[in-house]
Amino acid sequence: MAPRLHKLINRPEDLVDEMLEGFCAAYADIARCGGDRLVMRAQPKAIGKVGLVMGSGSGHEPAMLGWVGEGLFDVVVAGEVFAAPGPENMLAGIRAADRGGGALVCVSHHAGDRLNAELALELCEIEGIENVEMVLLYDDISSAPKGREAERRGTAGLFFVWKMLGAYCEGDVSLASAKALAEKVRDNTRSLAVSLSSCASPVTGQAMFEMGADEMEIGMGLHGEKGMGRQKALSANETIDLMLPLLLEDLPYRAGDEVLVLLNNSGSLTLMELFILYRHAAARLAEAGIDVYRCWIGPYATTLETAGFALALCRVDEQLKALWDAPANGAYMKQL
Amino acid sequence: MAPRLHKLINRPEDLVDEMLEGFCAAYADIARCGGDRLVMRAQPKAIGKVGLVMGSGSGHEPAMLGWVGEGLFDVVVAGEVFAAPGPENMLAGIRAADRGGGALVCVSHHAGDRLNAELALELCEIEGIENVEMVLLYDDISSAPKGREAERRGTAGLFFVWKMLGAYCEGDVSLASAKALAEKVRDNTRSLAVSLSSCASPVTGQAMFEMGADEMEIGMGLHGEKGMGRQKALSANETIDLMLPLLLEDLPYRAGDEVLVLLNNSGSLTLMELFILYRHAAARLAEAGIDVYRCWIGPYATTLETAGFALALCRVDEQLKALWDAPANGAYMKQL
Amino acid sequence: MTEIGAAELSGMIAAMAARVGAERDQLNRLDAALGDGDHGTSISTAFEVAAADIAALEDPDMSAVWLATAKALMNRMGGASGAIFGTFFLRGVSLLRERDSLGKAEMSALLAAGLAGVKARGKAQAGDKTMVDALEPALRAFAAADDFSAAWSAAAAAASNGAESTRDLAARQGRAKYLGERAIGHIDPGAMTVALMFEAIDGCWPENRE
Amino acid sequence: MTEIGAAELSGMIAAMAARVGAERDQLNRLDAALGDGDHGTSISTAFEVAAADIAALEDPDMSAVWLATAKALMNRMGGASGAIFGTFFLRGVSLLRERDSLGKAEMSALLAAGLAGVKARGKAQAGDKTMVDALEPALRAFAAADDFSAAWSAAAAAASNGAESTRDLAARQGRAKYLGERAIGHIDPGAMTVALMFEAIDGCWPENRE
Ligand SMILES: Nc1ncnc2c1ncn2[C@@H]1O[C@H](COP(=O)(O)OP(=O)(O)O)[C@@H](O)[C@H]1O
Ligand SMILES: Nc1ncnc2c1ncn2[C@@H]1O[C@H](COP(=O)(O)OP(=O)(O)O)[C@@H](O)[C@H]1O
Ligand SMILES: [Mg+2]
Ligand SMILES: [Mg+2]
Ligand SMILES: [Mg+2]
Ligand SMILES: [Mg+2]
Repeated sequence: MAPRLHKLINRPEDLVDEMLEGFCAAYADIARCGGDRLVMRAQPKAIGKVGLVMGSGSGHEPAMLGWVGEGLFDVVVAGEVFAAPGPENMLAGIRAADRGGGALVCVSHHAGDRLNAELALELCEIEGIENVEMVLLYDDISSAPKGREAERRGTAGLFFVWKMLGAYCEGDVSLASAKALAEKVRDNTRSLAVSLSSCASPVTGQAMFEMGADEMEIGMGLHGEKGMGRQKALSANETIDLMLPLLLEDLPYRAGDEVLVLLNNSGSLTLMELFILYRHAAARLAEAGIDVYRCWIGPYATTLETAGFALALCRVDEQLKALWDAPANGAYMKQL
Repeated sequence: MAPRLHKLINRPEDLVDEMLEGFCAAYADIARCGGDRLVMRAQPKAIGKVGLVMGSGSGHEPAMLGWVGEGLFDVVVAGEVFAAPGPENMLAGIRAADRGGGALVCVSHHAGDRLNAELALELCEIEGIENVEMVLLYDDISSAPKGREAERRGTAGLFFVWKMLGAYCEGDVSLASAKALAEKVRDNTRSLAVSLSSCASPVTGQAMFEMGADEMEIGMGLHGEKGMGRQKALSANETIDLMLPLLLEDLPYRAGDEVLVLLNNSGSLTLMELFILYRHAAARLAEAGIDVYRCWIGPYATTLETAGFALALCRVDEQLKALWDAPANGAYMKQL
Repeated sequence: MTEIGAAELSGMIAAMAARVGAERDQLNRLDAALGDGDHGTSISTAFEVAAADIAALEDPDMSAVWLATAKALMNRMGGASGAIFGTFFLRGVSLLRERDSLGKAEMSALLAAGLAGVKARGKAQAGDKTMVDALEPALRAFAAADDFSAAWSAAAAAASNGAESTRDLAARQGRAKYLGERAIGHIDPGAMTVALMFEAIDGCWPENRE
Repeated sequence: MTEIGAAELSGMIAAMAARVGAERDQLNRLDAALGDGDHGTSISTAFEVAAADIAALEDPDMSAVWLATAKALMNRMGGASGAIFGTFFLRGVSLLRERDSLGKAEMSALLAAGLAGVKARGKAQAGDKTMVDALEPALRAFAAADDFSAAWSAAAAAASNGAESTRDLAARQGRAKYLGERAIGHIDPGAMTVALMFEAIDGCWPENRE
């Protein structure tokens, strides 16, 4: 099954800038373009609070643009399609996020994102910018075995970190405790994705990878990277029965645990399919004695128009539940 | 470009019921399954208010399930994929929606939807249920020429009616004035859709229609029905320059008007493309002296995984702006 | 027989269900040429449900028989065609209220109310290549005949001719209207169903049974 | 020449930019075999920006030259490789602060700081089929030589041999690591770039120019 090659864009070299312009024009009450490919809150946070900044390759929309706003991120720095932004843009993002309480640079673990963030931190040192910390985020159980969690990739499950860390940093907290909170959410989160199709680069107009019509990739990364392997495509219930046990045993999640659930649409899965998948996941979680506190189903971190989804779990305690339920007002993440 | 034939479902004959179960399990605080394929508010509206009910074929998710909730619809009745629910289920929906203030049956104009709603109203008469009205909603300028608006199809632009009518019926209003409000919003709304790909039926596993890799259908209906015609696929700016003038001259929208804008994703367009499309639409509207009051960009009424989008405009006055900004809490439509 | 009661009405529905069920595959084939190939399955399933629902009613009056049929067609066929076939019966329900039997003239009025409902509902006229092309001539023939026996036979023949006449038409309603000239050469499945319905009544009418 | 000043450093960057730019298509071809085919375009564009940015500086000191190069590589190449090449220069910036010139030993230390940064950043070791396979032997050869002139020539030769040696390796870092054994038979483009960088300096060193 070939992905759609024709994209509704103009010149490929303009697409990131035009996308940011369109986004900021649409949601001017929430976010504004800050130059250097920065998207920042329309109303900055109060002086003295910890600022949150994250770089993100493009092609994952609404991530991360949709997460800028009250109760969420302060600044997002956009890169080219599937490529981390460079360190100078990251540095500009750090400056913009720092409201005097320091800045926490959140990194979704991939070589490019990590290296460029590290470089940005070295630039901070060279330029005498203090009170900047970096936190490495990862969740994808298919990218490294249990025991080597720090080698894993960051994927859709970071959703939980973004929301709760955003809520946390609305309070009067220290940079160190913000970093610790991010690590706490990360360490309670696990994700696994499957895909049924490839996607096509809007830059080159070519398919990103090859996939047969009746195949399923288990453990896809957020850019279509390989995971655990290919197999014949399964039914909805079979797919959940393959994925959920792997997630449950990895942390492990146990009877009595309370969890948040995310079913993230990679792009072109239908919501109908996601509801059918959720139905079975909810039933299996109930059988395992695991309580679903809340769930989210939709396109939160996409891989262009890939047909696939990620299932992510986050174990929560009273602190995390309160952070989850705190208000948020991003263009694509609203909590009343 | 062939659509994806493998769907993550179980038995095709179970898919609507499983979808509803999954949806209601996921959003139990907002909606619950009421039997007869009804989805209704978890907390019903106060006694005496006008109830809103709508039937909807499946395959358009999050429409209409995601629009059940406070400030929105009271009851949605689901049909099979792309097929209106039958009159008995509609009758059950009307009964459930009526809280003593009567019920308004909203119909997105298609033969099946209209006929089944009319039949449900006849059943109401036979069964002595009074105070039920029906309103026919349409917006798609490609399906009948100007002057024959009442023959047009209902498509994604009904989004505006759903939201504002929902807000209106939270107040102490009469059934007649609710119907008049729905007509007012409808008569200020115009939509036009384009698509780049077909979609595949999850029931038969076959493509719904054929489409070439470099083609574009102008004026697609919400089930992939034909519109104004096929042509070579255009760039983002060219596409807007083709669509927007047709919309503007149809009402017509004039300099000084204030409008709401919807860019509805038919399924598998990327948000990146939609932001790029919005950028140009916003610029052209500004040139025409038309003021964008608010806009929404995302998948609100899909055609399974079709790659395409609808551009819809709604002219607003002070009353409609206030209704737009009123709070809403559906699973897929939140207004803070 | 000059008067029809609830038992006869029930028998008529059962006969239609059997006849349409026997021709299910043929009706599907006709719909495959002009539409989505499901007409035989949908209409026969719906008639089966109607017959079963009527059989389950305790001592039903005439309007209950007609209402059960209307509901089964409307709710089990789905889409526009379920609404149209269902309307044919639904529009008769109020005429049957409080009655124990019907004479031929009243039967004629009952059928006419159904046809008027169908045309009002679906907006199809004779010549649009729909079930109306069988129904309308059947009712004219029924009304013109002197007694029930002659009327059912004349109606069945007229419906069958009407169905046959759709072969040469392009469609102006239903799914087939998108086919344009390509619809010519195929009988409309809904019209064929109407022919089968009248054939079934005629075939089980006491004086007409061979 | 026994001391290098800011002008010489600037000249070295300009020479690298020219050399890498001349081999852009060859580097793209090498990357097409092992990666995504963009290495020549990315590295040559970034070096061009570096040379232009340096030329635009008013009376730059040595650290400014190195910092401008680091920034151009980091920000214009993008992804992991931009970070790695940029780091090579970035790590030298503080060593160059407050200095007017460098002797050979200090130059050796400057290069060694860069290599250490590259290895710390990218986690690649010799034999992983990356630019490290050219850089590490070049620095060893540079350190072992007696004076600048001999050191640049020895480094250029060692880098070239190092790049050549990657042909027989399977990759353990970068995009090529997903190719497994299929990477064998192709020179690593990043290693080739390092060889071109040293060749460029050697070729413009006063005593070594033919
Ligand atoms: N507007 C209409 N008025 C009268 N009859 C109609 C109309 N639209 C469709 N029909 C009848 O319905 C038949 C098709 O029925 P069926 O296949 O069950 O429905 P669908 O087209 O929804 O699959 C047609 O052959 C035609 O006789
Ligand atoms: N972890 C690493 N350590 C050292 N060098 C690396 C590493 N990863 C990649 N490289 C170098 O980068 C080169 C590829 O550069 P380039 O094509 O510009 O980047 P990309 O792979 O992002 O397209 C490789 O040939 C290799 O020499
Ligand atoms: Mg059919
Ligand atoms: Mg059908
Ligand atoms: Mg490359
Ligand atoms: Mg590259």
